[in-house]
Amino acid sequence: MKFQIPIGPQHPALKEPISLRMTVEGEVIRDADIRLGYNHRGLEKLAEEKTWIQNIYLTERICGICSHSHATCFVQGVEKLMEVVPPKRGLYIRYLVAELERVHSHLLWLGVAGHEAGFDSFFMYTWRDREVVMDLLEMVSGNRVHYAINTLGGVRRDLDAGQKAKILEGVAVLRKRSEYYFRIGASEPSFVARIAGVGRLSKGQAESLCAVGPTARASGITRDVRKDDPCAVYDEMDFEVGTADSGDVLGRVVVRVKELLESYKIIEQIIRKLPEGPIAVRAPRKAKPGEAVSRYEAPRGENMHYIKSNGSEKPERLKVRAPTLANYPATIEMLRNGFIADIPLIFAAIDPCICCAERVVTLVDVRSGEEMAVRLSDLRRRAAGRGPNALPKRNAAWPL
Amino acid sequence: MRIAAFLPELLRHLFKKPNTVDYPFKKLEVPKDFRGTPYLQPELCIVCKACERDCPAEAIEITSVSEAEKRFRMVIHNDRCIHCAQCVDSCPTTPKAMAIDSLFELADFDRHRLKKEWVYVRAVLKPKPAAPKPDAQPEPAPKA
Amino acid sequence: MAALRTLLYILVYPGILFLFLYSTFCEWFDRKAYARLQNRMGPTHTGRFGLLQPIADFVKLMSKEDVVPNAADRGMFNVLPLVGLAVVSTAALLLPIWNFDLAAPSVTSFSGDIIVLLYLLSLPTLVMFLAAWSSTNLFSTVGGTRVLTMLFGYEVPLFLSVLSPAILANSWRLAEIAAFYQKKPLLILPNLIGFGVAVIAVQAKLERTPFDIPHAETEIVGGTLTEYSGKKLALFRLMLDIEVVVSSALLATVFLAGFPGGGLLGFVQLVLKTLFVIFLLSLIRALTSRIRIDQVVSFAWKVLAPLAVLQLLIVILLKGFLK
Amino acid sequence: MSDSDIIQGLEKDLGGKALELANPDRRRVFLKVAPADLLAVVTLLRDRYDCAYLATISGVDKGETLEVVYHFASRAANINVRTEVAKASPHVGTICPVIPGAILYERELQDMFGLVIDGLPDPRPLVTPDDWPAGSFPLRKDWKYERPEERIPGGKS
Repeated sequence: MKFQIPIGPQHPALKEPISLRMTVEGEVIRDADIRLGYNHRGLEKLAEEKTWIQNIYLTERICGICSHSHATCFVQGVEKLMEVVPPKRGLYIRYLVAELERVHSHLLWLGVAGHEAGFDSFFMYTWRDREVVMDLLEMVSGNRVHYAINTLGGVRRDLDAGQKAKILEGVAVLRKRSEYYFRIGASEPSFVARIAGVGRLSKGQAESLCAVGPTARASGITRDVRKDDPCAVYDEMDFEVGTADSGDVLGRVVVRVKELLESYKIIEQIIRKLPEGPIAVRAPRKAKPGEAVSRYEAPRGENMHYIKSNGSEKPERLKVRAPTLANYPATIEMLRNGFIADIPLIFAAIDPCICCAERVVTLVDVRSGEEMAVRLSDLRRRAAGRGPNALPKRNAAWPL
Repeated sequence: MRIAAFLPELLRHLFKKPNTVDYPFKKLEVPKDFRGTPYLQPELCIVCKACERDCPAEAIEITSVSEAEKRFRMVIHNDRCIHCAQCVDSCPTTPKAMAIDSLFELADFDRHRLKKEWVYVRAVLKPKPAAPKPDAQPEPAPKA
Repeated sequence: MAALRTLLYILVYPGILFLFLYSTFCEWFDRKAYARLQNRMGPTHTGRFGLLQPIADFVKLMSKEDVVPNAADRGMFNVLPLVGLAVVSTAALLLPIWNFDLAAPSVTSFSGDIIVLLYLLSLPTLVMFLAAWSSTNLFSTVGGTRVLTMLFGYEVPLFLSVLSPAILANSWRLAEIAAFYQKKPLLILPNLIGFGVAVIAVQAKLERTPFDIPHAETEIVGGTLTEYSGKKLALFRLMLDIEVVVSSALLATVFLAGFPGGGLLGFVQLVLKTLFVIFLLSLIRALTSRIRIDQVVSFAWKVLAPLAVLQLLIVILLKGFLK
Repeated sequence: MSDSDIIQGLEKDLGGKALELANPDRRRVFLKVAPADLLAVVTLLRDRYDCAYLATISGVDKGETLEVVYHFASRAANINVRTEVAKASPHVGTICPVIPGAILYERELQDMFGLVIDGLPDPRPLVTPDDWPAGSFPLRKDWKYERPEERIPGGKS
């Protein structure tokens, strides 16, 4: 018996709305389809109406978890357009925050992977330890989530000696914990049984479907913007690109843990090598006409911003490509012939950030959302009124 | 592969104090540079409107109350504010008229109560070389 | 007098009232232990140490809106929570806690009550399946088929391992089995393998991690109980809580020598022994991640069933040796 | 492969097909081709320049024309291929046969810019809702979003 299971737009495994439609036979998935558009905020259009400075904060809000990555990617590009070269110390602090953010994102992902596999203790412990790096980020930047440390021409906050010592301390704790989680993750039998061999993606498939980030690296592709297109700081750092050949969820766990350990290495190097000097230079308000392509290795994979300027205070066009969107075609391939039980794991393994991937249509922005109190009875009446004459989402018929 | 690899860690924590912060009852201290809520020190403001121009969330609104008295009204819409502290960075005066405190418990049942309002007379820009030139013309006005 | 005593037995201790209070306490204990194992707080603020939290949850659910899907089989859908609750409460009456006479069988304690109890404990699983099936939700349907698939896995090892101590005690009556092990406490030791198997099988029966597959919320939303809400969900949760108590009390009776000592001492023993079993269940829950349905069945048949058979073999050999 | 190698190689391989070829920054190559040559150029990039990885496709509204920029990335450089079509008949051929991973970007372009991607295997809308008005493309410059006036319930202002 073939039937369709709707995963989303509202589903406990998805922290954000997206619609996956699985055609299953018994417990085996035969086909998968993906439908986006539930989380659009029209950022690309909005960016054309905001100044360069305002856009830093706008791009920061593309994603909550890797907020620094989009802002950095944007700032890198705009600095190129403005022909501003930030001072070394500023760059070092910028990429220090970037690596701390990578640590926080990967620890978060480890917990989520544990949760999706029903391993809640693992989830609780990793998230407990993630608080260490969250506190460090809060100390450095002044906020836990939106660090807002980037500005055109450098960063906004300096590091003092006490903060440096605290970061080193925190990193030492985290390294020990990460190594422990690696051992647990690789030796708890029920966990390994769930993730080994699940969601396989061969190297050829990963290449042709343009997968990025840990998803691609777990399939043996050594693509990492930090190595291939090193911006400013990374070519002075000693680190390796973590890869795995198995191409399954276990491989993606391994890649992320390896990246965690490399990030600790980079953070320590940055702190040790941190040069003296100013943290920012003044940037002009207008950029020269031109275009720039900016790439940045976010925790989930490569970010790419295409920025076009027309010489005014505002960008002519800002194209944002978030890593999650690039990984969707690969995800569909991974889901095929898997089990229903593997859907959350496979989907979580690309570390999806749906609000990153969707940012295009202007539907409702923060200010226009007209609020009103809706009584439950009203809601029910509306739902009943929707009935047969309302326009459903395509393919959204209830399958039974 | 070991059976029950996680067991020692779990048992070790059984009688330890939970790591959870019992939040509304006990509070953690925020770091000293925490970006909380922006506020205005009206005696320093020269009404250059740099903060209004740069605010990404359009949360700052400066209107003129009386042209003759040089009296202005500034509203900070904390319901829109994204706490980025760009207004503090943009503020050209020394010491800065815009500042940020470490308040973070702002939730309210009414959005109107989140808006903070100041009505003040524009400060005279002291002839200091360090201060960058603001956008509005700094014509000296008698202080009330 | 006997009638009054039986009425008291049914309504107060260890009947409905006690079961309700004790099962909420056990849920609190389970949640608290699980939380502490994960370095969390668990219920804290409702009542002292959050003791009243499960009751507060129950009351809150009872007051929530009750939705019945249009496509559901209304009769079945509505009656199943009550059936489930009745079944597990009946099962609780068979436990040799207070009102039994070793010499004379009675309505609640007779030869073969262990079999009846085991079958009564199988019924909630069937109720869950029927509930899932009659709500016709897709996720429920998948959950329901998973419930039944799992039943084929754990039921045989559970029966084998629970019956082994009975064979050794040479009785099919719970009170007599408990009395046998009270007399010869050392004979508890040979049954340890069976105890392990039974704890794991009970974990599967109760659908707790790693066997929470029928209601794995990250895969199939709420699974079996997706469409249930309000009062019915509250009753189902109460049913599951009572099932935890009854199963752990069954294991305590069969493997841990029951609850001797009459009213008060028996009560203390009941609390201690069931809490011990529930702690083991919580520990397993904290220790493992959810496995797949095919892995459950193969684990049950490749590991649990052989171990249960081994236990049976040990018991039979031991019995011959003792004679 | 250095930037100058890529530029020289492309000049030699493409000949007249390369309408513009620039190297404005380190590891950034911009190339302009005619829409008709697109598939051939993409195939060449994939086979000869290690550009199997398509980072994304950007659309730009340039008034009378629509520009489509294909951002490829190899280990050595980031090669951006651009092509321009008239707004009156915005037809571009699909590159999915060569780069299967391009499908989502091409579907997004259809939704956002009203480009018609010929030969797309799955031309359903990707991001716009089903009841989105036909013929309105949000990222074109002539599409304006009118922000409704902010209304806060419960009181003054």
